[in-house]
Amino acid sequence: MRRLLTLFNLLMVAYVVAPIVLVVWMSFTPTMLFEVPIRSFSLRWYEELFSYDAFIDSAWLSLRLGLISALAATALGFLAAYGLVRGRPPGAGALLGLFTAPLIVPAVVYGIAMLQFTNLVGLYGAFPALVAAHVVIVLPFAVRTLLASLEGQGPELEWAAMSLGARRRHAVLLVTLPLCLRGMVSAFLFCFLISFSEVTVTLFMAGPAHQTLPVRIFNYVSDRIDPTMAAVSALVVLVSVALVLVLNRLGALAAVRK
Amino acid sequence: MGGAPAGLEARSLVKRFGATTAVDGIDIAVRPGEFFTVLGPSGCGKTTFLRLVAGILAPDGGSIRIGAADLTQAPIWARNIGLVFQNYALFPHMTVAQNVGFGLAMRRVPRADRGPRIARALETVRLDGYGGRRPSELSGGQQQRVALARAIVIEPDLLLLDEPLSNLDARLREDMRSELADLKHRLGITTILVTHDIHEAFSLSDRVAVMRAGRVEQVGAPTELYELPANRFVAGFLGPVNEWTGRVGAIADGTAEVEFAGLRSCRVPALAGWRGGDEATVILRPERLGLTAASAAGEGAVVGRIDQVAHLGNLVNYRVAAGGRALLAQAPAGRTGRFALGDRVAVAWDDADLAPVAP
Amino acid sequence: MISGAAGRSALGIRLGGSVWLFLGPALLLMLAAYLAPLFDTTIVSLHPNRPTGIDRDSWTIANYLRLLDTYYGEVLLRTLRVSLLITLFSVLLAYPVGVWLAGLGPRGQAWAILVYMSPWFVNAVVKSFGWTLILGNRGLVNRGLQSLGLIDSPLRLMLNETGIVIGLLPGHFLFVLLPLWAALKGLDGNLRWAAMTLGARPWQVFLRVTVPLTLPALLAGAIINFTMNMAAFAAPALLGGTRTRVLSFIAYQVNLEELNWPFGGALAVAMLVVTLGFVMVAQGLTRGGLGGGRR
Amino acid sequence: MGPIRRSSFLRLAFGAALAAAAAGGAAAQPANKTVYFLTWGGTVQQTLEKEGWGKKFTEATGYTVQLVPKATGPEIIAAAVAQKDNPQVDVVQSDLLPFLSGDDQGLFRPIDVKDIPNIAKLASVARINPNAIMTYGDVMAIIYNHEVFAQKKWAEPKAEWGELMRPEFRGSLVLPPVNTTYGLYGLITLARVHGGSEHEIGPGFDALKKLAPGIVEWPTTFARMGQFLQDGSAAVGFYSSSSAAEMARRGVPVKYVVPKPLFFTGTAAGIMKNAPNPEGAKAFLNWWISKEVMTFRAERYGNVTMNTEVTSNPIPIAALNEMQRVDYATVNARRADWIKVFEREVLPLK
Repeated sequence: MRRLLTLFNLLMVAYVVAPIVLVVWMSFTPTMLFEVPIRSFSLRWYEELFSYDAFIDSAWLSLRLGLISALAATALGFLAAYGLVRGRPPGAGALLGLFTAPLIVPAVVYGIAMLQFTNLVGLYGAFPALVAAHVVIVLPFAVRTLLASLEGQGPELEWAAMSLGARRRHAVLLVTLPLCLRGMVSAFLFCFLISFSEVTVTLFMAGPAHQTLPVRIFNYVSDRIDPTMAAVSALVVLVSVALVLVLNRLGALAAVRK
Repeated sequence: MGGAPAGLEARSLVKRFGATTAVDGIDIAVRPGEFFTVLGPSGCGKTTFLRLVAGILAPDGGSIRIGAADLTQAPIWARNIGLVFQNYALFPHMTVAQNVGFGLAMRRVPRADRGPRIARALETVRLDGYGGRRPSELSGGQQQRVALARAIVIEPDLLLLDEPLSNLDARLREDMRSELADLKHRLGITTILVTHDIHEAFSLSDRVAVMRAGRVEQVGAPTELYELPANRFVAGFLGPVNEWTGRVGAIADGTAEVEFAGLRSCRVPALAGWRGGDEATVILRPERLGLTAASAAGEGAVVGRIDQVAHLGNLVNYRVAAGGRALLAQAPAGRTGRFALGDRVAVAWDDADLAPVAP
Repeated sequence: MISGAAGRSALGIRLGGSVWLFLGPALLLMLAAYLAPLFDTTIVSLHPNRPTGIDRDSWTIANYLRLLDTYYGEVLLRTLRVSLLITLFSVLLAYPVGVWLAGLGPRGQAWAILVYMSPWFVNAVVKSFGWTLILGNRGLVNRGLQSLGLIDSPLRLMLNETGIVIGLLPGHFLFVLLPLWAALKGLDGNLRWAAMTLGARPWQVFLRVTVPLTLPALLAGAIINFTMNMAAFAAPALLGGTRTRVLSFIAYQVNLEELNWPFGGALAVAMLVVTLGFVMVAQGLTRGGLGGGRR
Repeated sequence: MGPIRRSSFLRLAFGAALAAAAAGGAAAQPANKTVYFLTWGGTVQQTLEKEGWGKKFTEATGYTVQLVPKATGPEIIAAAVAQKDNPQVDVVQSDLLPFLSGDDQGLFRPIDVKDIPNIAKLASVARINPNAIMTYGDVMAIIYNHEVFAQKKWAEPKAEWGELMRPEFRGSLVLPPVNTTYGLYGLITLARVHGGSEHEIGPGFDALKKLAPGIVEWPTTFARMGQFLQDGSAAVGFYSSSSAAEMARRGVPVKYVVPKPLFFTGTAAGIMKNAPNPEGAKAFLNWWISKEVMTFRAERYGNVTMNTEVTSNPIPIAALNEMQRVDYATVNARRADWIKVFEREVLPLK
């Protein structure tokens, strides 16, 4: 029985990783065509990629966008999670629902809404609008991760600090925040990862000056297909895997499953 | 700070959570320097009371005074209270010394003065030299003592202990209890202990308040409570008890003759309001019941058969079926005078040990 | 009671009114950059589209009536069909994977879950491209089967709904697997033994104990899975082809190629309503019927 | 609340929230040194970014060009319309047809020889209207995978549009869908081949319906079509001759024929009204239609360029006089209806 399960899972794993492995493999082809299996090994498309400014620019943009939105989302997420856990305001359930709504509401819907709305308020293609959208998209992950870490902490430590004479801000800064550090780092990396690979909303609303890496890849692929995109994808996979490994060490992946 | 110890006066305290009233009009006055325990089963409102005093919760009614100051609306950080939590609530990211020094830092005690005070506090709880450790490197008992040091280093007006020993295993609890008893004498801080453990309460306290369902049932010194419980709840809560209900006969000079079906009649101090013919309840602690072999039954003894024996190490509990009742008796475990299940025994008692209780 | 409420903030231990200082920033962001755009789109969808742009002075429900047209109805049905199929397969596959995972050691679990998570961290465009290398007429599968002599002409594995299902399943499967895995891990092991001492066979234990206890988690995952399927955009575009368009791609076309924002808005609203409607029904089922009494 | 009041309220609320950040973002961008060029990726991207012409532009004028690539003509114009009130691109280039519909919406500003001297060198057909010029164009071609043809022993296609209807091509065809420019031209062409025209489109649809079941896929872009032709999933399609040449250059085993009558697909360019960098835009457009750049496009990509000084055009500009003329106004007016018919009656046929 167990053996059967293991066999099944091996097949399943193969199914799950096959396209990714194939793309990475494809990035080493020396020819312009996609032929599986590749006959020899070459770094030609990586060289091509690094001499291609547009991809590099997009990568920087994605990096910047990811860092800013992850930072903002972590900060907002911490404040919100703190308010929800310690304040238990009326309608806390509805508020949590709102903060995590971007998980349920289809990204296309939000993309359309942002496309139309940024035009309405005259911020179409503005970087801050893009940041705002990315913060909205990643906020659910930050709130959830930090909610878990705050709930795990309990209020006693803060009470202890306050009974020793600390004001709330001191208690939060000196006790709660340091103890949430692991959660903060996880939330940050998580948000970065999501923002870094977000394509749908960005495709709809980002102005011409802001083509993130995934959008650049999407545009590139709709226009031409050569192994350059396999190379850039392989690099993105590499970065993602590295981040995921860090996240895994931090035990943060468990927070997604709720 | 650090002057003469202050007392606590809680007057008609009320705290509701939605529809339930957790604290229902409590009046408690703790004398300066006193070690006062609030005792009660879980859910009786004792922790809520403690949190009201600490300032973690705000009362829905009533007032709290510490010393001369009315602190009912004062924020927690302004109350100068030492608080020891059930789970210690040590800051896991700080060393022991940083934990203990936290309150001093918050009080802006100059850095130079903090060191000696931290050292002194750690010395008081016999943890000198542990300042550089992390809480996670300490045993439960040591963590407990750090929590204590952290609470007393700020020289609080009032020390609040929330079931401080309940997370320790039996032996450690015994040690900590005696240590607390020592500390109590050395520090002289007004202390309120909240617990459900009678031994803890009795071995440490000057006075104890027994709580039930948000109200104080009785306040008094431990022996007073044990010997003269105000009612059946207090009597039963403080330990196993024989509770007999009978009928009042003649009352003379404050002493009533009470008739118990199946037992002999007894002379009991009459409660105010008893009349001839009334139902009366008296209690008798098991250790006051004497057991002898049935053959050696004295006058007034009741003969019965042992139907349950429980050995507790230093004590033996017996249940005797006699006169249609189950009588509980406790005797020291000794080589002699042991009885076995089914033995016929005579049960005797002194009427002076009977305490009348209100229903 | 009034003094209690006032006292609460005075004490400062409860957040009281200052809770809004903490919730405020996130709430403002969600209002300004989430609810407002969604609201605006709803409004836009009620205006007519003119060659010169959106006519904000008149109101109409024509954009919604257009949704009833057979072409869009078909697209909607297809989207629902594909989404439900993926959810169904995900649920079916989740138990064998979840049970196997729960039986591994902690390190093994961490690695295995990482592998199952990997598609989630890879751009949908890239994954879809990988799938075309596998599923295409001259892809790995068809060439493999042909060289084995099992088929003469290539199987059509993409540019249809099959392609969308195959391509979306691995990434979205995760959202069913993770909650189920957590629930399986949280299951009290003694329940198994208890059931077995009472005479249940392993498969009976699975059906009568494991499944009922993990069903709420499974359904919660299935809901997320479904919404993800409904929203998927890049993969259906690349794997479904021009004949097999799904709602999200049509929405893209209408908004970005035809530039008909009012109708695009109506498509968005319809998508939102359908998705949330399904979620609510599913949640009602979970709460009322299956998970009744829990929590 | 009326729509105008509401919109100004929202503008205020949202604008205020992000104003500071927006100001920061704007300041961070290099002021007026960059020309944003909204057009396809593909060969234009290759020219500017990989083949070094972007750098040459900078050397020549001091401006830098930033390409804003979109996949199809309608998407290019859609992107332009989306930023109509607050343009972020300067120069727009797309298929003639969507470009003209964009012009109808008032996207573009007048351009003339005073600002852009090279306009004088363009052929007269290139001066479409005061706001638009044709830069270059392509002739439509039937593209086929010659390896598949050899294998199946099919005759090479003749230079006639009717070849598309050959029965053996069933199951091997890839055609662009009608909602793309090339698909639209395909429809018109098929209508003409069968006795109709853009005014009488019925025969075109009849032909498409006949072809539809034998069509592997309706790829929306040249890249997608190339993929199908490359891996042998399909053998015959049609697209522009320059795309076909590029496909062959990339190693895809395809050849192409240009059927008569010639069907010329023009590429139009113009400058956005209120472009953020109007001077740069003029400089770029002038440079883009210059003899050097256009000669390169003609030689490298087989474009039929409109610059009369270019001598290496694959087809002499004079030949364009015999080309099919399309009534753009009619086509633009009917386009939406045709797409509807296509989506409902042709696409579902398998």
